[in-house]
Amino acid sequence: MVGNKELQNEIRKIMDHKDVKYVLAYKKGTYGFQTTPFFVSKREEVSQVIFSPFCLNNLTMYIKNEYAKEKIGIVVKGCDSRSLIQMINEKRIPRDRLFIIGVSCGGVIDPKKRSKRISEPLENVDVVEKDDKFVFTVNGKKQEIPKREIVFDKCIHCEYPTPLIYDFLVGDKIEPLGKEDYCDVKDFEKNSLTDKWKFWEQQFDKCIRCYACRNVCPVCYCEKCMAEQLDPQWLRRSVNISENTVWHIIRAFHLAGRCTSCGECERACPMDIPLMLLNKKVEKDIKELFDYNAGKELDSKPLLAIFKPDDPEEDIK
Amino acid sequence: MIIDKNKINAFINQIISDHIVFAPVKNKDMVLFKQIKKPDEMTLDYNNSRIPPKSIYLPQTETLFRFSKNQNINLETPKKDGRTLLFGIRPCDAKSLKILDQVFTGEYKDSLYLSRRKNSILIGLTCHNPSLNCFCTSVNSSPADTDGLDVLLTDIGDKYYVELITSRGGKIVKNFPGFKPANKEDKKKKEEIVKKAKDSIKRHIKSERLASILDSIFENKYWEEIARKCLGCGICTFLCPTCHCFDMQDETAGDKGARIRVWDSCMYPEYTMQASGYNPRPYQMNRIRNRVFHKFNYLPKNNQVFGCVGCGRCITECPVNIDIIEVVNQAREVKKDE
Amino acid sequence: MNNPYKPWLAIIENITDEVGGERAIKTFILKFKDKNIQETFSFKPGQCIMVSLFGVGECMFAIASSPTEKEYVEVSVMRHGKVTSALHEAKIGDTLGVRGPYGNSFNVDDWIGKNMVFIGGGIGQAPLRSVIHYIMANRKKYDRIDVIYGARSSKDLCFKEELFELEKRNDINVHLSIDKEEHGWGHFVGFVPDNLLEISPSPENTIAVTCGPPIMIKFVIENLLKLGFSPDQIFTTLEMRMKCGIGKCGRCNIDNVYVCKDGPVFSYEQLKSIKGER
Amino acid sequence: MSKEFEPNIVAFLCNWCSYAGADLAGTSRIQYPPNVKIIRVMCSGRVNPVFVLNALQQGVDGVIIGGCHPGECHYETGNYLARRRVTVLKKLLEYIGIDPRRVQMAWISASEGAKFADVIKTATDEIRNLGPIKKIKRRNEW
Repeated sequence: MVGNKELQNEIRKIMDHKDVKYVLAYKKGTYGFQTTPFFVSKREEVSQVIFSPFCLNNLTMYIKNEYAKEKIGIVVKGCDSRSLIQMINEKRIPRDRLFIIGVSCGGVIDPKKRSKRISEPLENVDVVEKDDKFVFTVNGKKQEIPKREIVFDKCIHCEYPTPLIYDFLVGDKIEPLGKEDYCDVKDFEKNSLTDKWKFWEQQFDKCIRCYACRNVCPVCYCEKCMAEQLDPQWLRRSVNISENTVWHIIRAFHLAGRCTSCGECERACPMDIPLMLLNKKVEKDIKELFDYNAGKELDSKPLLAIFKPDDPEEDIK
Repeated sequence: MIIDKNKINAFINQIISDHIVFAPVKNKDMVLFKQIKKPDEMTLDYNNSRIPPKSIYLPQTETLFRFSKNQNINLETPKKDGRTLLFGIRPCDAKSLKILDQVFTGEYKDSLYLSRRKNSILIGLTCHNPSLNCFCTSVNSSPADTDGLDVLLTDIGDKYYVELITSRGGKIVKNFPGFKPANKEDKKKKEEIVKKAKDSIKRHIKSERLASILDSIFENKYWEEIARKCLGCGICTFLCPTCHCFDMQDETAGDKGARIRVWDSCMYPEYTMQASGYNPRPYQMNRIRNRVFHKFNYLPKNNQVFGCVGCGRCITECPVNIDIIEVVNQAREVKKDE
Repeated sequence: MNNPYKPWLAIIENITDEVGGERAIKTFILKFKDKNIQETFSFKPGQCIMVSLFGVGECMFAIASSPTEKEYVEVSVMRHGKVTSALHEAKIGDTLGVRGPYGNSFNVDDWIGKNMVFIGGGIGQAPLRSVIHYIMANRKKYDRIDVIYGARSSKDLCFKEELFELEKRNDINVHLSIDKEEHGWGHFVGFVPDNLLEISPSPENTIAVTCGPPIMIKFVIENLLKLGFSPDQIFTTLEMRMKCGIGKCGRCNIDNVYVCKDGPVFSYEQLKSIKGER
Repeated sequence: MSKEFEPNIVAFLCNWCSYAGADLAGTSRIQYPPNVKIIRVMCSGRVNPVFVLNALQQGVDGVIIGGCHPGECHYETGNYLARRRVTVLKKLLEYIGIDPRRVQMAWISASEGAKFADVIKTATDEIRNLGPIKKIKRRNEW
């Protein structure tokens, strides 16, 4: 478990550098179990910084819109560090403009799963990690819940609990929590075309096209998104199954070889659309077809801008 | 009046026969207002719907008129819906519809919205178990507010306490034999439940003199601070029961087409972007400030109501914990403009 | 209740090329298909109409013709975005949609007996033209009239012929300008606000109406104040992106006013108290 | 149905090989089904997946993308890049429940008029069997 004091100390060290604009971290949210992104720009604010299993935001999302010349400090979990690698590879931000504080993360708590177990109080809450359990203290009452039952799905299969890139690491290196076996994707693939469509039709029918999935995504940063393009207008603004489906196909496709499975799109979605089931499918395919992993190592080239002459071509006539 | 819980289904069956009935329907972890054909499709065990019922009167996508582009251009207004009934709406959402009514009437009447509203009966359900982020009591409302409703039901155990608010509501109740007069005991029970609900609301906006306080801090850096972590995703506006902004677009296929409107959000940069490329609200700061001012300054000034009913949806669903209660309460502490 | 979003059909009666090039301006004469509507359609100078091209979209334009002209309405359109580009491709005889009139207007009745100064720049002359035509049709009711108008170059002047015609009359004073020196240009060279200072109209019993690019308006107002005009003697128009035109769709608010229905005309006195981005 | 369903097919053909192949099929008077409408693009690599999806939305029953044989692209790598894209897109379509056979890719050189006709013929038969597109087609009911 990451000590807040240690984390705060690292942030203070970063802030000693002259050309640091701010450090992206977490602080306690406005109520209950909430935490919130925190732009630390003054030394006296550092004491508010925390890290806990409630710190679910992928802070690298804020870097995508950052064009400042100064340096930025950022706190990343294992999964978030992959987004950062991807952004550095895509030349969105140079590595040397970043001070990266890695935090080892034993899994973050999924608010949807949590709300079914513990109702959220206004304040007086605490959580600590104890082996493979979380111990919640709510108004003085303690409750233990096994991690696997309450963390995000992505955490159950997390192969990178320790960040892959960092300047400072807070907390000890952690062994992988699980292995990504794509069991959900594989199960879904077994369905007939009709059943697959039936499922996705129901999901996409809910979509209200707020584009939160896009805005929250660290690697969705086109200056003009095709969804907003008016001339030619590929996507109509009307919300119906045809436009919604195309939006989700395009979104998943544009993230092929770029999505690092941080799960923010699915978390942000106000209509509970299982977007990770889509993202994971693409991730699995490109791993199988092209032996490609997004955001794993620096200096890898973008998936769709490279090729091998012997890439698989089973269906081509 | 009262109605036994086991008679509710019969009542719903009766109203389904001559109304299009919308009611809360469970969809996995959320509840949405959907048209129901049978009473057992609905659920009354819910806090509030994810999407506010404004979507019934101001659908996310709506045809304004159709056109055909042969030699002679023809324009045609879409057909009106029939009589509708909304069952199980929460008092906060009913109040929001009254706020929207003010927007869509006035000098130019929006016939599409208003005809839907006019032909719709609202049967409300007292909010006996408000959520953590509910704050209706801060914005001149309460869990059993009757404003905007035709009938209000309150769950008092094995029956509902029934309040008739309008004559329309009275008529629909009169037509069903299951309603019986309430006794003192029922009334007392109802009052207890409402009081308990009110007391369980823990979060509050300090709304006194809010409009003038906001006027004095328009230029403050505070808004930049708030906007910094905003994604600009627009969830708060789409899920807001009083947000009504829309975009208008033409769609065509061959020589036929339509002008449609779709929900839009002031949180998007495109919203105010002019054809020349100039954008009067270029930063998220401008947009988030506009949203807060619209709710707590512009609408109070123009229509003498808050543009907020305290449903808490924007707080609960915000992916980055931008909390309107805190935004407003902290705004009071901010240093005034010169 | 009528559907407020459904326009009336109108025919393009005539098209005049005002300005060429990238930021081309054309003036369209529109006539309603339905005779009754043409006869009953009334508006005040400064008001706007929504013009639709079916399948493309809608745009709000200030009416450029005078309310005294009952046979048609005119709009001048600068090529900018999707709708205006499509409009520039339209031909005489084409059918389009018109709804309105929307917004407030110049209070021409309140100005009876006063001197009028009109200060326009580029396409901003369109709403001013409506007032000028109206006032010329009711010439006796008003005192001295000055029209100060300028554009980037002589090629960019809108309503050129008309202005040259007006110039010849002695019941109106037209002062034209272009930004940069040109061969054969006999009038003022320089920006419109400078031309205003050059002419220095007296604020005594005078109303100043200005419309044009935001930056021009800013300096015109500054100079008017320098000349001794008080804020309630200065009128201008505001611009925002619009969709519905009737105060429902939300986007055109500045502070608590909707430009589409509460504007576009504001006195400088009013503008001073409106905060918010524009 | 009294008449058999005839599919509407759009073929995006690259300027240098496939389009020339189609041209050759025509000048050689090789018969191929009239269901196909050809859109010439400079390279198969120009085909944005959005083109394909938009065609399907507009009610096209199948899309064919024709490029130069691997190693023969006029721009050297365009067809290789297209190959990756189309492969990923087809997998994704199948996962959503849209028959991947509605999107097909073929390598056709300028000299392969007969192959062009053959590709069109097989694809037309295949797509005819799949029936009209329903799943992501725009309804255009206002």
